[in-house]
Amino acid sequence: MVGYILRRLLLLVPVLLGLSMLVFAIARLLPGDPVALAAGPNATAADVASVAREFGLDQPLVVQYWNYLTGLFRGDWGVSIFTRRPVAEDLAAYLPATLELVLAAMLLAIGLGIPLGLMAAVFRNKWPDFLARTVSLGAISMPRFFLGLVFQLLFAMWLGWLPLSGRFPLTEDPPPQITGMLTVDALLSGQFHAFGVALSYLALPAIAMCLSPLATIMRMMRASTIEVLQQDYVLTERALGLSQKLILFKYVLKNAISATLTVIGLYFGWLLGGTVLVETVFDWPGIGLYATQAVLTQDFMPIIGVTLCIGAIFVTVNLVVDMLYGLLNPKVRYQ
Amino acid sequence: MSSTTAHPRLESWRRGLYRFRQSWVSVLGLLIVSVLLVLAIGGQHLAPYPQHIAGLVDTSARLQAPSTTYWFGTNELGQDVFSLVVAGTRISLLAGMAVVIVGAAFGVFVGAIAGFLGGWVDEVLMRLADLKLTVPGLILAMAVAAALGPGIVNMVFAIALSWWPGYARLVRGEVMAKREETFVLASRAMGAGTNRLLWKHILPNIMSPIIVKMSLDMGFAILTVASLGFIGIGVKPPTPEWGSLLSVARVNMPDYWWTAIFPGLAIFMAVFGFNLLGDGLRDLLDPKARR
Amino acid sequence: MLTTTRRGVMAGGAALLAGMATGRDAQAQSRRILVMASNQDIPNFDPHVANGYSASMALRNTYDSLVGVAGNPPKPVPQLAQSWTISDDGREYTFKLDPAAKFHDGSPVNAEAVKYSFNRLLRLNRGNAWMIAGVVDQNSVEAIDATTVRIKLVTPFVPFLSVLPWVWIVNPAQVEANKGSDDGQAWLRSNLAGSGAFRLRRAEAGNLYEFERVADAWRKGGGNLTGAIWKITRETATQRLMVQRGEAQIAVDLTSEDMDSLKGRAGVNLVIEPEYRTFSMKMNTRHGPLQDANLRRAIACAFNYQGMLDVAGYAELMKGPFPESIDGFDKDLPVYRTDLARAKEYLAKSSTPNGGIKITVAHVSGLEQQRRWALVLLDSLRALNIELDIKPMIWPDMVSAARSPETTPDIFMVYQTANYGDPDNLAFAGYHSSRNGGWQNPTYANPEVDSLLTQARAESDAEKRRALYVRFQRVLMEDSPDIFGVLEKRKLAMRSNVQGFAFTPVASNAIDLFPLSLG
Amino acid sequence: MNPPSLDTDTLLEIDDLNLAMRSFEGEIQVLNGVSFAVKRGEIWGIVGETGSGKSLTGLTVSRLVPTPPGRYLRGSVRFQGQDVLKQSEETMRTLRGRRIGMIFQDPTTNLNPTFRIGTQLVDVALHAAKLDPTILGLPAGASRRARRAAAEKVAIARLEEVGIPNAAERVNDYPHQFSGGMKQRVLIAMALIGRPDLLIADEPTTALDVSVQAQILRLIHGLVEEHNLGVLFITHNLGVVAQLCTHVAVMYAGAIVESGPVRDVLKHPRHDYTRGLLASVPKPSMKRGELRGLAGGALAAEALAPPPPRAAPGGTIMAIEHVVKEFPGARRGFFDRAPPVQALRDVSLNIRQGESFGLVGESGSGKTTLTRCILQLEKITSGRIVYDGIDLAAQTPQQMQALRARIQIVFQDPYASLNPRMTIRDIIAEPMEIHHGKLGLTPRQRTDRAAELLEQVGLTTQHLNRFPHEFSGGQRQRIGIARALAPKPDFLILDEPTSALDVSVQAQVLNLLHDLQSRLGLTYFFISHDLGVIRYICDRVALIHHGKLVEQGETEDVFTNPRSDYAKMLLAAMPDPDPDLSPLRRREAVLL
Repeated sequence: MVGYILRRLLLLVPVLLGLSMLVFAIARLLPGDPVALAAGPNATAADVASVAREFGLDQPLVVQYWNYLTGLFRGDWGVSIFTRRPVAEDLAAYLPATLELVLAAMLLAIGLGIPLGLMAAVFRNKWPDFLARTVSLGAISMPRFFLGLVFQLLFAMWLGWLPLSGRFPLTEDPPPQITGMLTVDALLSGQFHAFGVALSYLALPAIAMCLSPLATIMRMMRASTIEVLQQDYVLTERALGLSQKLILFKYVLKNAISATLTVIGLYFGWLLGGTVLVETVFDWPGIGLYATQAVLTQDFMPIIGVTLCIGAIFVTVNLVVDMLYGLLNPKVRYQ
Repeated sequence: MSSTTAHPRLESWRRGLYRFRQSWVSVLGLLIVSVLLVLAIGGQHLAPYPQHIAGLVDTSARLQAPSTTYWFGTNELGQDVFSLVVAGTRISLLAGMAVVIVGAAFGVFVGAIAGFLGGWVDEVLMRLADLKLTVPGLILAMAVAAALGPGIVNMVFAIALSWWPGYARLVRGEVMAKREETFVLASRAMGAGTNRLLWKHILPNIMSPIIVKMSLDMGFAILTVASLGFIGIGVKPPTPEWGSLLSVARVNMPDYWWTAIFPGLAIFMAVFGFNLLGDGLRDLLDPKARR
Repeated sequence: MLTTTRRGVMAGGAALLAGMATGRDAQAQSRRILVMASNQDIPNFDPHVANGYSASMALRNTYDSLVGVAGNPPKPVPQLAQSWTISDDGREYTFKLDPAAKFHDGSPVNAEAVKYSFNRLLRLNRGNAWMIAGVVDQNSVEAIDATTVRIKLVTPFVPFLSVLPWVWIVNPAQVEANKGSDDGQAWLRSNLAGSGAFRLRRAEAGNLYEFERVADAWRKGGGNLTGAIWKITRETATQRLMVQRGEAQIAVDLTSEDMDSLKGRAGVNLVIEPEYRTFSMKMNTRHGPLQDANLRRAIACAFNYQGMLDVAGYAELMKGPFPESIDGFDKDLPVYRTDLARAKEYLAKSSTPNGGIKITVAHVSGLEQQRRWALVLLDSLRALNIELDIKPMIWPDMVSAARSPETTPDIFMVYQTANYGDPDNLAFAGYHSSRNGGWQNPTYANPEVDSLLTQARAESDAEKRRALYVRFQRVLMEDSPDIFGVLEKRKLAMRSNVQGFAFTPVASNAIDLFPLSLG
Repeated sequence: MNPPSLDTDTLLEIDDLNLAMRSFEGEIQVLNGVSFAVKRGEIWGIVGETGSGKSLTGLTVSRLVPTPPGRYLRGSVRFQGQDVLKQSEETMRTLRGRRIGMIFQDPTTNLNPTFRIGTQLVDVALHAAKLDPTILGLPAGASRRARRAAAEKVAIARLEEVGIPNAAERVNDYPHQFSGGMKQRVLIAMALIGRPDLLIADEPTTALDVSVQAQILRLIHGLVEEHNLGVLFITHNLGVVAQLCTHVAVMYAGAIVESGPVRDVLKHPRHDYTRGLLASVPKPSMKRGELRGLAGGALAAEALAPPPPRAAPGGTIMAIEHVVKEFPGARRGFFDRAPPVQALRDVSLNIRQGESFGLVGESGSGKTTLTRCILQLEKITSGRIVYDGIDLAAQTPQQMQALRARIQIVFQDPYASLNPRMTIRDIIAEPMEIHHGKLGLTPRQRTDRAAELLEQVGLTTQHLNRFPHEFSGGQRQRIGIARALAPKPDFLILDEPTSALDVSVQAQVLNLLHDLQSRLGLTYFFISHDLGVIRYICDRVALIHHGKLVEQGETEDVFTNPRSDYAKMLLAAMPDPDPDLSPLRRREAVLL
């Protein structure tokens, strides 16, 4: 297992390197002239050239990439041409919000999706199954941005149960920054009131965001549970009198979850890259909005930074998933 | 128990059809998709105000609530929302289909090569696909679409760019599994070449999962198209694309809700319909979902 | 660093923690914090680099300038300068600084600081430098004594006082201490070295910026605000809902529809005022079919102005390049209005008498009004049998497209905001050929216009100057390089407990917090 | 059938059991008046071919047939007097595992792969102990911990009983760390942990090699003697029944056609089907062509006109000389690999023109690797394979292509070896297309030849445009043979061509092969693990074990006078359908 982890960690290096190269190439080969924009509305051609020089954009692409790469090792993610802020600083500001949102959504999705999928499989082709499947398909089909809008209208405007947008009451001070995730920080510093408040802000966007992974996890869980239920060993377990509960929650669950695990890993990355839709609606100051802003101004350093950052998280999460998979599957573990 | 390999094809088709009919949700999906197809094909003729689709503005009748004259009300330019939504069907369906087809075609090509040839070709192609999977798709699509400028073709290209690795992975796995099947071995033993093995023996036998994935992806592709439209990087005006319609209309919420709700519902219905259908098709075609 | 600022807050927060449970309500009572909802982030606080209205808001409240701007029509008002004199030839300005003025660190705002700031702005040549570029140079600003500053203009520039509110004075000692290799840009980006009534308390990039009143600020009086929050709210609908719910006191980016839906709601006041923000569609006079002036005139006559006004909501049609309230506006200017017969006449005289061509229009993607107007234009042009290809472009692409006539679209939509209430501001940037290749005037060039504008710039005699501008407007109308669009009114929504707000048609969305109170 | 008696020893009485199954084709009756009774100490063999309903009968006893789609129409299944069809699920659970133990066919799929076998055994033990605390030997109300510890002890004891060495350590292993035979032992231990009265074994040895099968049979036999169990042993293998069972019930199409003590039924079958079934099993005494198949549940008519006598074998056509095949070892670390696996170790054999050469070996012995090497689908590591004087490995791809037409293969699995998307015509014509150069046939001629071939293998031209799924296993195997014959080969590799078929169908296919060989003068390289089949069809035979040839020679010679230990062991392990030849019974006789 340790060897396996080490090998996977070593493999991260070429993957991230390749990723950085790919992203750098894509971002830099796109047409558009962010330099002119950065130089300001009244800049002359000479001004533009000086800005390009300032950012090293007059150098060959390979040199630029090399500079970027070596910078990365020093923790320098480059500087936004547009705002002239270091990308690393921006990421540190935006990423925790997105992570909080994605983690909350994933927790919800996993926490609900797995039992629901199990239930649907057990009641296969009966009404709980049909209901769960139809609703889950509905949830997948619902555009998240549309759902967000409807949620805002319903829960914030008409019912007034939850805040409309943002992360925390504006005029109150947030809990001290530790991780940047407000709910976590509130708990860590023991501010339970602040935790509740932060949670109330988190609720709507997290729910809007969790539906799609929830439905996918549920369906995946249902499918894999059905498959496991049809395995010979389940018949043997039943034939030897083990209770339905024990079979389902011990023997079937472990096997079924390992198949669902991969989906969870993939979805995590997918959500990270797709938060922009929900962030827009709920004014959640996350990486998605940052990326969109960067895309719209073709500010490539932030684009590269965000993509690389999400890619790295994605790869890491999948590494963790693979390890969990190994933990659940002795065959993998002992290879 | 021992006869799971014995599913003859016709029998499984019949069995699948039986299942498909059994599940009313699949039939519902088929129904929705049929309606969408009708709208996509005959939309221009079915829309009550075809001139609005072409760009006629009637600022004196702007933002009217739904009525018998304007079933879904009018938008900020006085255009009939119903006509726009109907016209949007074709765009969304076409774009969704194009994304899926382009993505699938490229993915199948890459996956087939990787799976069949194996070795370093496989390694290189699959690492590339993995790499592609780690790049957040929506952000990439946004970046590419924004850079190429608006337009359906550009958008389809931008989205399809992040679509192929899924197919490549699927096809590779299937090809590798099928490559070891006895009937392929039989053909190899007879001396069949790569082309014959791939085109006659392997690909026809892996079409089912590809078709299933394509039908399941349709909904997601439509959703992605709409998402790009929503962010504001999509088709060119005055093309009535649902995501852009919704994007434009969100500022009108909640007072002029009809401008947003109806395009939103249209997206939902289309995606829902294709998802239901895809689910049904999977029961029909996917050997893994059988039994 | 902002993060250090936040650390400080953290420490304070920890200290407050004990009394938190009971003190929360009381604390909210004693704090009068105004929340502004805006969709623009404040990425940079360097007063000589940052631009955009959000930065203007931040800087005008945390820094001071020699003179401020107030009233409607806007007038220069004393700020750091208690008084000023102008030489007869209009080239020498002498400012008397307020001796009480001091920076946040307690050091006085003296003439040296003014000189340092002007020179830094010119040196960096970013941000608002363009406003004084060519008017003032490194040697222009002179510190006569600690509280007297003399500025000698390089060329006569009548609207000089109008640009001064946007030249902020930094604390040289602090900048020099953090100079680095980039003239303190890295440090000033996220640190303040000003003398304004407010200072930054909390900064969360992309989310919010909280300002707090400087306890012992030198400027006395003003409103009762203890602090203010600039909340970045990207959706205008959300901004509106926030005001409606009382979560924000001021929303600055509302649409006409938003205003309509807020109208008559209890507790909300609406400010709908004309402003110096013009919208026009610039035609490519150097490349493509619109080089033909007759075709340009035909289009100007075919355009559905009423439709444009309808979708614009709170706006008025422009009657030439200038807003009516700007000095120099020609009341008798014959403007183009929708007249199909006349449009067809012009078309007949053009090289494509029957239309049948396709032209392109570019607008900034995401700017909803521009999109609507593009659609109105598309509909209008169909009457001339001209097809319109609408290209939503992201702003960097627009800017780079404007570089050369070949890449400039046939029609180019553009908003122009006057930073000061002087005709020069709009005319020079928008029509002088030296600005060709820039987005404010990608292609239009006419030697006569150039000479008129250059003369007017230097003409200190108001009457003569007015005549020059009238002449300019006539020539321009004849050339018809633009479809003159609308002047959108400034639309602000405000909770009724906001007191002390007086509208000024210059940068009115960069709220000046000093006079405001919360009731 | 005798009326069920209420004997105290009677464990199970099934009376007029009728079961229907619903499917997309409608409801089909799958059990049709099944009746029999099992007493303690009896081993009942339920024998029948695919789809005869034997497994469903076994599942019904524990009421594990899902309803729906199943539906009991009539009848009763009394276990120790209680009708299990009328019991609640709760009551059924008190029977399962405790009173009725079950084991199933495939040991690799019947153990949960993600749990240690100890965990699985302990859970079964704890369940059984809830019903009978004496199983753990603990007083009632013992702590959870004590119960667990005791359950583990019991599990280890049971594993030892079924012959798992080192049981105390191996409880911590996962299923994949056991061999197939060991897994089946674990499963038997699991089934026995609750000390059941009745053991239902559903084809427990079908997936195992003969030698392992013999061990498992011996184990079950011993357990019956020791614990006085009743056993329901479901199998398709008459040999196994003859070896192990005291009683037998022969099932056909959901009904028992004949039942009774095993000697009575097997020695003096009364029903046609039983007779047919027995006649389908190749026996040492049979001459080639004497085997008779079954048709429609009755004995088939006499074989077709006897084929012309075979020509005497000629000279060597295929020489395999010192062939070694190594596979790279599994990756162990970043750079590290396990040592290579030797699949074939210095294999040499000669096959003569026109003969049938048999190759016998158990799973993993290297038989399949050898065929792949001959077909040049795998490169050999060293040695030579010489066909008709030509070294195959030295051929250019073009030359090899021409040779491929002459060497053809028929695969084991008739379901997997035909492309489901191609018509029979296309399947048979494919080798003709590939070897167009050699055969030079127009498409029309190819179709004609395909039709001709189909008739040759006993199908008709009407079948040309159908798809494989429309055919039964036996028919498909015929199609596979027709395809192999299409390019007019002279060397045919038959890779277990009948092992996936029911015995009656196997007989037909064997007859066909014999017939074809005589007519076409083919050389057969016949691979099988079934010694009976090999003995029936092969002139000469080679035994392969762990990639090494352990014995080769004339078939009769090897079978009657085996020299190697391995051959002796295999022959001893092969279950003979004659109950009098059962080694288990011999022992039984001695014990008595």
